[in-house]
Amino acid sequence: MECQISIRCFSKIMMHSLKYPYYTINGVLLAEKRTSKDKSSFYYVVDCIPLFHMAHGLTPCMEIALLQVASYCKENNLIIAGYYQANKDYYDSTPDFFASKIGEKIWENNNDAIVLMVNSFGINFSKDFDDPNEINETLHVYQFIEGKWKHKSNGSIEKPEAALDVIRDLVVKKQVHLKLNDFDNHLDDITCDWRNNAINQEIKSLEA
Amino acid sequence: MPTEISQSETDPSSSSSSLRQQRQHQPAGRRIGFDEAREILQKWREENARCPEKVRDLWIHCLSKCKSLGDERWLIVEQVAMAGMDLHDTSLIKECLSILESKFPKSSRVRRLKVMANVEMRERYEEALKTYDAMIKKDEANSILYKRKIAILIAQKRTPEIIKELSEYLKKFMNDTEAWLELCDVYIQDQAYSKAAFCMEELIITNPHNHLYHQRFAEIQYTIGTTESLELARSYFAQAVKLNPSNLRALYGLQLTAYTLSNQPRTVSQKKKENAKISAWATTQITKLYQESNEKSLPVVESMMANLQL
Amino acid sequence: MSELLLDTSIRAWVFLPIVIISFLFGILRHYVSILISSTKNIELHQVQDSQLLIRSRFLRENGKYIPKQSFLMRRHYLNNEETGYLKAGSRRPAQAPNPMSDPSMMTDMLKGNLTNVLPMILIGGWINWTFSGFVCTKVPFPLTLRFKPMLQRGIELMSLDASWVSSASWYFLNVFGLRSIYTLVLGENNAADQTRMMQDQMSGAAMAMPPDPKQAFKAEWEALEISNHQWALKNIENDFIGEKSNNQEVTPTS
Amino acid sequence: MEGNSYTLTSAMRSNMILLDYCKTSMSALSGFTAGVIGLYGAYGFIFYFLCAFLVWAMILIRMGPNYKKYFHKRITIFTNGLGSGLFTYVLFWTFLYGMVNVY
Repeated sequence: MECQISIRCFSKIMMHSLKYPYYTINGVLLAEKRTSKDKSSFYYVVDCIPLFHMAHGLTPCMEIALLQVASYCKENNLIIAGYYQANKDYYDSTPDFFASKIGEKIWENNNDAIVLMVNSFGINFSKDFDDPNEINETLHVYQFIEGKWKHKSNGSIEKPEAALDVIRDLVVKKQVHLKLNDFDNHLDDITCDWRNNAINQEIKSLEA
Repeated sequence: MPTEISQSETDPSSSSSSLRQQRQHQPAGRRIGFDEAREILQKWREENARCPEKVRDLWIHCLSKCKSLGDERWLIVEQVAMAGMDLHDTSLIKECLSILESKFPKSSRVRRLKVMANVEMRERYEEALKTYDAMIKKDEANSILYKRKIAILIAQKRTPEIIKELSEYLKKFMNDTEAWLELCDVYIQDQAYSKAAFCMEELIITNPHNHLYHQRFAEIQYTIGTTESLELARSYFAQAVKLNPSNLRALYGLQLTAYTLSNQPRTVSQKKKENAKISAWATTQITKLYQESNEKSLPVVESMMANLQL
Repeated sequence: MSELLLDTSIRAWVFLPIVIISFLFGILRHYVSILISSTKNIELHQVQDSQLLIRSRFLRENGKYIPKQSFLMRRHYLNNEETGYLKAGSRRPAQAPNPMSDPSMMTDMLKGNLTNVLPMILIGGWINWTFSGFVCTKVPFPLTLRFKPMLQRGIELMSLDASWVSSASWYFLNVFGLRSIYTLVLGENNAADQTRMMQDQMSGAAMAMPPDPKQAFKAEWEALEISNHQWALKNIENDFIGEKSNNQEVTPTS
Repeated sequence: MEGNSYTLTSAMRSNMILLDYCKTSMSALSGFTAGVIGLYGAYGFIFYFLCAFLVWAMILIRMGPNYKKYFHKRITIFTNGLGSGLFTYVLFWTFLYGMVNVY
């Protein structure tokens, strides 16, 4: 099954990992709800919710976050489409125990769910790429096959060139990534909103 | 004005409730004066904040030419050297190390920095370990050297060895909270939750007034998930809430734990009632907090709460 | 009030010089002591001992915040008869620090003497010799006769009021009184201290160890042995829901 | 602050050092004054404690109601270094008293 990641989702994941380069960060991927008749093998991830950068491996906050995201999804006609994580260790981009566990939990509700491992180590966004598809290599898609998460392919980002431009604009020029709020920020300071509406708007205007 | 000795969680300048300090962000695009730069760096040194780009900027733009720093200069240079290592900025590291070396030719602290820059950064870990071992032999009570060794093991992800070294280290330096915290993290990654809980207990003993320790302990107990540990988790979440009534994590935790406990099979109805009460109390507290400062998130929170009602 | 009138040249040639000499001398001594003081390596077992004692104290004071099981486990670890650390510590043969057997200790002692005691005696003696026999000043408060030998060193005059101060005593008064001025002038964490910190590592971990670790261990062992565990978090939730604690079985470990 | 705060030992130490500076300066200056105006006997000591109290009050006013941010207890600001300050005070008092009133 193909899965494509929107610019908005990708740039938010990147900003999250760049805001906390020394931590294991994670979040969930959101997709639009599909009717059961719709059997196309194409899977489009519209958005993501950045969740945590600390206390990796403990469940209570994760449960709360997932519950809240679930009710957010219900309101906006979205579903949780998967889970993403970027490990603390630069050389490691395989899902660890928790990634698999949380992935499984999501998979129980949505059999198309994927786990996306992110690793942007060594990629310099400020310089030009020979091949814009290179940024696809920052994402590794894992699918749940026969009780195990198996590496499927690199991610595929919708319009990689445009995505690159957006990230350059947001991260290199404006340093917006420092303003991205994840669920941890929200728990620390209740006024931080994990939906990041301002950033969503900004990405939208850049995309246009 | 004297320095503040206490950092409150409500203070926006230290809003992180992380147990460790994390990256600090200065508003960009503003000229920073000399004294201010110095103060910022000092603050980051004390908090162990890690924000190498800003340190480098401050150094290059404000402090590198300055001679009037007195003895603080050496500390700053060390800090900048560390930042340089974070950024793999070889010329910066070289500059800093040569300054330090000309001043303290025999210092073990400078030597350690050199090993970090020349051996560790090139990932020649075995060599670095050997060097540190040799240095430890000469200076047994130098805790930083042991920590470097452990850091190398962490970089190599040699979990069993990390645990072994850290325990050995903690036998020698029993009150090193940083090390207990690290060990706790390692155990959590290893899913050895009861051992992680032991580490957290140790931290609670050293500072029983830190609500974050209680909260983290409760989170670990919740993750273990047996009825007994859930009850412990509830108590410690409650303690965290008591110490800091606006600790959102602890409030959510309290609510979640009470909910889970009341849903346990074979619970006495009296206990069920009690848990329901606690859960309801936490819910009202959380709602109150949202009403006060983040009204627009309220609907989502409320619909989530509705799912968690009994 | 003062029936005695002093010659003003005493002020110019005795009184003031003593103040200036003792002040400058203190500063000189400070820098010399920095110059010759060696960076001291703390022994590992000292660090370990002091940390152990601190941890045990924490356990006694804050043990009520952890579950009973954990408290008992820790107490056992520190206190049990065979392998408990505190027990072992209090059984360890008391190693009286013998300065003769430890050359580094001897040099340290020597250096301490060199910078502190010796110069004091030397300068004191010199001042006593140079400015001997002068009545310098008068303390502005009445004193009993008992203070006479203290304040009027070098003058044996029975009839003199006790509040008059001789030159030698004036010097010692200066030595004591100027101590806190030095911290003001030289700074508490002045140049010397910070440089030393850079030279070796921060050894804040090694607190001052009591001279006899055996005694300290024994005292700590006893204190820990008799300490009870009262779980501080028992029925803590009831504070929120406003209920008197009547359900003991709710708390897991008690 | 409520319980939701923790203490930075380094900051506390630096506060104590600053306080020490204040105390020493205070005792030296008040000793100067007492000597110059020629206080004698008990008045001198009363003057010292008065000055110490004044400095204490001034620090408290400067800190305002949230003194707990800077020190644990209010009274330590007063008692800290009172004894060693007295030594300094007596020295300066005697010194100036001798300079002005004896000769």
